Amino acid sequence: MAEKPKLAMYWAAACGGCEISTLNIGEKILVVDDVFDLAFFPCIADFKVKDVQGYPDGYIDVCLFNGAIRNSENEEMAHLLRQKSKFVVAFGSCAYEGCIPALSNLTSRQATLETVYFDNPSIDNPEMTLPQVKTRVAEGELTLPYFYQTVKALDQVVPVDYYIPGCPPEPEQIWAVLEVVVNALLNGGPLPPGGSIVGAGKVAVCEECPLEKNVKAIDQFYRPYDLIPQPGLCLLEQGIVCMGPATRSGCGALCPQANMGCRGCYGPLDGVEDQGAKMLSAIASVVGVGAAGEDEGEMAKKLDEVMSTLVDPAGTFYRFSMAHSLLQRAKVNGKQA
Amino acid sequence: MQRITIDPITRLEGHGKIEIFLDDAGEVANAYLQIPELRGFEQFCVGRPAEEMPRITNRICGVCPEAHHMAATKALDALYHVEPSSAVKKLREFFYSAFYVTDHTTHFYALGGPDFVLGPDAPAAERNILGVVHKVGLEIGKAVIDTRMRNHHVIKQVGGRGVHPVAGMPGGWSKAISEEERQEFEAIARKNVDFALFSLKVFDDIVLANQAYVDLILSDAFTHRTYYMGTVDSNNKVNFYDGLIRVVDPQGKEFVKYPSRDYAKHVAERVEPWSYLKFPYLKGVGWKGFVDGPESGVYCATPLSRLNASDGMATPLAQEAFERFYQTLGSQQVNGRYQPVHQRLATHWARLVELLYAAERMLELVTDPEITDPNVRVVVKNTPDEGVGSVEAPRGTLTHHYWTDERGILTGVNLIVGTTNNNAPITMSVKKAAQHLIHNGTVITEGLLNRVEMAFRNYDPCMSCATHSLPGQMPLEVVIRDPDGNVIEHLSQYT
Amino acid sequence: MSEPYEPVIVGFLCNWCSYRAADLAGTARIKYAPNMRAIRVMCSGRVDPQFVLKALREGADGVMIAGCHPGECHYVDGNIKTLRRFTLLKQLLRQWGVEDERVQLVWASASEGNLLAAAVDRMTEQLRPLGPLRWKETVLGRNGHGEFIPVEEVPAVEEV
Amino acid sequence: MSEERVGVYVCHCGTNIAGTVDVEDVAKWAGSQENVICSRDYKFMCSSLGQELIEQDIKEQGLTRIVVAACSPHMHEKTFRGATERGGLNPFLFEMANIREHNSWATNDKAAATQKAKALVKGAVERVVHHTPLEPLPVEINPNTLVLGGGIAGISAALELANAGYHVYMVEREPSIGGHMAQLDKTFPTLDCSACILTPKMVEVGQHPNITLWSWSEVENVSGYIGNFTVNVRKKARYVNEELCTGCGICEEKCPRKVIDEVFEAGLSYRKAIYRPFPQAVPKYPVLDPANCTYFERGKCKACQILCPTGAIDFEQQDELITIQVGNIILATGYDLFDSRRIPQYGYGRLANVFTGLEFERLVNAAGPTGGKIVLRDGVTQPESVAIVHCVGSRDKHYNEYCSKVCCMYSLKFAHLVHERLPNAEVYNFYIDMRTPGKGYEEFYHRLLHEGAHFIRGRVAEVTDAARLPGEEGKLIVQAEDTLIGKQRRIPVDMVILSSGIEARQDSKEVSHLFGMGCDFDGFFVERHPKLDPVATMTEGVFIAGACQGPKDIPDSVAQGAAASARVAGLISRGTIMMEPVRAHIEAEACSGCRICNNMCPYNAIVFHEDSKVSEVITALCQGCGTCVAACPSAAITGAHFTNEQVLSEIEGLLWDVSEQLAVSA
Repeated sequence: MAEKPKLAMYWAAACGGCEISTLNIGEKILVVDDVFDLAFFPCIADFKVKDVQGYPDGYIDVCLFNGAIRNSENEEMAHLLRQKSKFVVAFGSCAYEGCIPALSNLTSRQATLETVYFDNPSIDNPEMTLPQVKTRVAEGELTLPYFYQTVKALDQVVPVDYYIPGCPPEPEQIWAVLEVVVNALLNGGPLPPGGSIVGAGKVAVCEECPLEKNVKAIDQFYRPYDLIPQPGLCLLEQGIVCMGPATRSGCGALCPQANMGCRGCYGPLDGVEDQGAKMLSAIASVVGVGAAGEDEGEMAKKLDEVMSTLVDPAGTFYRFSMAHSLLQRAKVNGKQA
Repeated sequence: MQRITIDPITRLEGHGKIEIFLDDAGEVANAYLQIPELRGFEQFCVGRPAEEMPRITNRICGVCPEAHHMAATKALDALYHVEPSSAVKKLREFFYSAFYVTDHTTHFYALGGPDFVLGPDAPAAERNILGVVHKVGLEIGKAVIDTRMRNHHVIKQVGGRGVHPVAGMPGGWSKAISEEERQEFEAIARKNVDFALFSLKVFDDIVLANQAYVDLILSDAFTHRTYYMGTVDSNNKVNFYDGLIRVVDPQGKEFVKYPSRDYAKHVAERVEPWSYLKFPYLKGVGWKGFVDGPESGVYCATPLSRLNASDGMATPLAQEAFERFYQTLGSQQVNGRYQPVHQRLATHWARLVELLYAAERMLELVTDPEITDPNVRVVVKNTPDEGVGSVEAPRGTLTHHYWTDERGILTGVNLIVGTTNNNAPITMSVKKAAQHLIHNGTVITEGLLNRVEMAFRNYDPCMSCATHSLPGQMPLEVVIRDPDGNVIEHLSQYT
Repeated sequence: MSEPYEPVIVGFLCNWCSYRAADLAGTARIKYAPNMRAIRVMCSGRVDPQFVLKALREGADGVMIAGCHPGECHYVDGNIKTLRRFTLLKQLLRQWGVEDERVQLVWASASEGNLLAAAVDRMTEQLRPLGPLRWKETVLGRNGHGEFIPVEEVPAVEEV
Repeated sequence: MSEERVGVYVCHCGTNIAGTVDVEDVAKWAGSQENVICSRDYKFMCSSLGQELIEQDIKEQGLTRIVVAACSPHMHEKTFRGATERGGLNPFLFEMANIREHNSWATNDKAAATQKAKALVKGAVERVVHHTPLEPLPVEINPNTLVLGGGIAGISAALELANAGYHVYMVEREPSIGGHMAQLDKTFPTLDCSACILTPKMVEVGQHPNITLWSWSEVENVSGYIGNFTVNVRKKARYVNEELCTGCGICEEKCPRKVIDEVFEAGLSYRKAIYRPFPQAVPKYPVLDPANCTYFERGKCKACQILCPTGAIDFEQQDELITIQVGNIILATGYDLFDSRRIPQYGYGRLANVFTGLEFERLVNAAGPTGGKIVLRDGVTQPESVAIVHCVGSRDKHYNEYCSKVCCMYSLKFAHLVHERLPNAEVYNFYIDMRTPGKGYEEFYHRLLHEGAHFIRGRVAEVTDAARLPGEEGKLIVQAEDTLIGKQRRIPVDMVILSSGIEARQDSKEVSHLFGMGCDFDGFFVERHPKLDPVATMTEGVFIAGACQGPKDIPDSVAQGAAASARVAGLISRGTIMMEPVRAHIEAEACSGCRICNNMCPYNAIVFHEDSKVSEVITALCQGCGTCVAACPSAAITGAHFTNEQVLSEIEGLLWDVSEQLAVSA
């Protein structure tokens, strides 16, 4: 029979949720196994880096790359797989925009190492030992990858052809994309334009969210445990932060339906440069404080109070998009969060 | 000096690299387990609102996000000084049991199982979940997939999402379940019990019926006499969700039993420059290096450990399986408690005993009238300060420790995750296996290397958890270098 | 960095008040620091926080948003929305490690050319001691994406 | 790299720019920039020759985008858009860099100015390549007009339009039109009788075939936009059938219930429960006030109904809701008088013989409660001395900082009337400054000086009845520092008149929001431009006239009324108008219906469609501020001519040199 297209799936700094979600397409995984020759798919088949290094350039048809670029090994693998693959897909929020690991961009490499290896109640490290990229032990030398200061998204180290957002991408969406790919590779079906985001909607999560939405005027922000939200009503207008309005649909609005605000894992919409800034603008705009003619000082004071009830704007608005945000990382000196 | 590099180890969840050094005589001089990944949650969570931790720390591991979600949620209970209602506790434990069913199923059939079902010497290309399916039959393969799917369905319904749940809140749970859901879940729980019993039978038929395997399990190559840790309920029975942490010594005598908030009094972590993963040990015994025995603070926290640390299982069928487990492996009872089983490969069996317990527990809870109580969410007004929460993750005791300011903004975070507990024992197991199996002139074969890996794999180490790297399996690769580091032989498994 | 350091400020001026104020400052030949480069928007309410972050990323040392005084907005209360966003944006920028002086909100009516000029002078002087921001270079590191240090380049080798 | 071919033109503006900016260098440098096809510097770009340069280059070099670096766009943007259009391009494919007001005039540092000029030019170039052709929006103008308020300003506006042949709906809150002017006795400085000059105008309004007059009515809601407003009017129940009522007044005469008339008679006299505020009221129909009507209270009486010859009394009458379509709106809602009680030391409300200006107007009015006799509260005693206190509630940080403009003149008028009616009475004017600008005003002031009125320059500290000196007993003592002689003075008088100032209507804020326009701190409506466009507002199609825009006397109010109607008439006669296409637009496919934007628009231009669950911008309502564009979290809203792409590119351009340094040092 004709040679099957080659599929690879690799993870960098990730949690494995992408693999689990992929496995959650259920028996369809057998279809994938059927259609593709697995060129590198540590999740369900045994290949090794050496094999990949041996492949001719572009040998792999589709490489699903998940995980952020956290250390030198991640980056080296990204370069290798880019070189060997026709299509590289940033799979999941980490590869797409940094995801949770990129919250690390609010702090520094040094602060992280100090916290993990020096000061916590269970540590026993009198010699103040830190992991080293090279360590000479009695029998020889041991090496480790270099831990970066800044977490990067995949397309910040290599060109990326497609993006599949989500933390993790929902199984239905993964399958939908795989179907398109299969159809393209086997029947010459159409592929989406290069650089586009696949396996997601074109509108914000609110469109998928069944909760009732009204004109908003937020008097203060509430933490999830501050109140029991009124059922069936938009969480945001009840003062519970929800990233839905600034987040791409595709997940089915699962979190709001579990009475928890969206955190934006499907990333920004087309035409948005910075998801966090956009949500910040939207949410601040509908704070019902201040009106023409009010005393300026009073207004500023009240606004400060209300806005400060929204704790941790950076960690909330950029929960998943930090690495891809305009500023990308915080300006930090020494140990500070 | 020769050097064998196993990078990365296959069918382990997360990055890992084994370095084996041979002396000039070709004997194993030393072995190192290296973890190349770090993500630094302890630092970047500082500054976040505490209540977000169940939704942030579950990203430590996509394989067991439920464990981190639950440990974080319990840490919030403590942090905000709020005792969940019994309905909430039951709902959480039900959710958590469903997770155990999927996770143990996945490991036994996809990760650990192949070594036994197909045998350590079977071609590696077959030695995976698909191979298992072919060997034991497609309908069983389907049953495995079904079990994962139906329990993931429960997780999604109760936890809000399929992977990375969102429902955990201080003192509560963000949504209740309806009677319709309960009925559906009850049916699922019943199926789970049948499936667990069936899996134990598979183990009987394929492993215990095969003397070669039994010998392998009992062989000294896979034996370590360490301390064992596990969470137990008020009757010293195994519990995954809540209870006291109990440690027994290599003779099975209770060494200490403490509430998780005291973890730092009993456990300390060492740092080695050649791994990003720390090495915990028992403070009360002290660190004596990578050695076992009562003098060494090295302890182990796995399904086997939990059984060793407990007086039994809290559900009837699981208790039967528990008895049979110890009797079959020749453990004697000393004042009412079975002596610990030290053969690491027995962990796979222990895991099935736990699978049965999880399934039975699920059924108990889903038939409890309280389970559909609509009032699972509470308004919290208390001022937060510090809180510790722990659960038994499938791969060991998982502890989250938070400090906040009075607004509930995190000022400190400490995490000791399941696999980390086993960092030292794994290293020792690998070294010991290597020492038994690799001798001067031994031609390293794939099966042999796989046995080295099995020493590792039985811990079901999840390096996603431990290092916040990624899970999955990658091929075993062996490089033999002369003392100058030149490659004199390059073997690899699946060529 | 080129010495002496001259801060570069990007200004977003509303068409009706502050842009005209800047016009007036010029017409009145009021001399002030040439460090601000103005962008005209119809209303300060058009200033998308993305614009501010973009300016900082592209190398601005500071950003000034200027609009009509509250109550005098030509679009009734567009500037109130600006104030709301600005208030939250400040809290965000602190977390990003951006000093308060670097992003400022100024009210200047069409007749207050002197006030606007003074604000530019003041801000310029406030920025000098902070030194250049020049985000890509000082924060993101070279190639704008944080450092990539190959293992070979890392000197530290611990002897055990 | 974009396809666009950009032409850059750097203006010397004589030496205005070239004196500080090295324009040749800027032009030369600009020529080397991406997309720039031709770059020139020229003495005066705004000259016809300068503009022809642009037109030629467009034709000969096939330019597709134009950048002119010169003065402020507020000066010459229209000019160069014109040139761009004549060259055959859409006028919006042009962008201006302000290197004069914002640069050459603002610094002497040539190097810095030249560097900044380059940055501004680069910003304009980066921006202009993203410009898109825009077409002005044609809007049909409905020829009907709403005039809100039937005071003298509203009356003059309504009559101008009606006489020009256009239909007017006049809505008045009170039972009759006429406003404050109807309450006045004489008008300064000519002293003609207010009623005599006003009444004919009121009657004309009442009878005009082109005017629909609804008094005792209020506007409840306004929607739509210039040319196409929909207005909901509530016609409050009068309990009088206007079809049948002849205005004979028998009902009023026979009504047994007397009520103090707080409104028209300023509390000095009574009215009936069914009443017309004054005999010349227009419309002539009375209004029944149920709160004080015996029938409504106790269910019996009905005197008016029984005795009405035409059976016009209708106790069952309900409010009527009317919806009208108009193309333009003129607001002439007038003013409120400052409440003198707010200044307790002046004693109004506490000391019987302290009067407000309005009370005095009624006192001296022949049609007023005393038939024009000036008497104290006892109704008989004639004062022998009268003090007139100026600037009550005006020019005072504690109340209103502004000058109410009319008080000096009406105080002089009062002084004159006292002299006229009580030749022997002494009149003391306490003033801060005498302000008498206006035709014949200063002369009137001199006339009073000759009449022997006393003028004391100083703000009154207090008015008291506590006698300290002989001759003060039983008098009101007015204490003030005479700043001309620099000493405290205590003047005992019989009567004190407080010349209270003018304030915006209590509800002016609600009204301004109802019509989607601004009002200032003091509550007066904000004009589009204080000098050049005083009767228009930022809301197209909504105009303002009279004291609702700021304190005014009668001639100014009349003039503004006429001016507003002239603006409206101009729009009507054009039939359709073109509007600037700087507008927001919501991409329906991209809108998730989150409704964040729904309350962003001060002009209520954003509507939410419940059925399709998306929001939409009503283009003609949108004023192009872009606040909703910035607020939209999913970039579903774009602001024409100020798109994210355009602004973000401009930012990059502005910072070209900073990035260059980076490139070098990296």
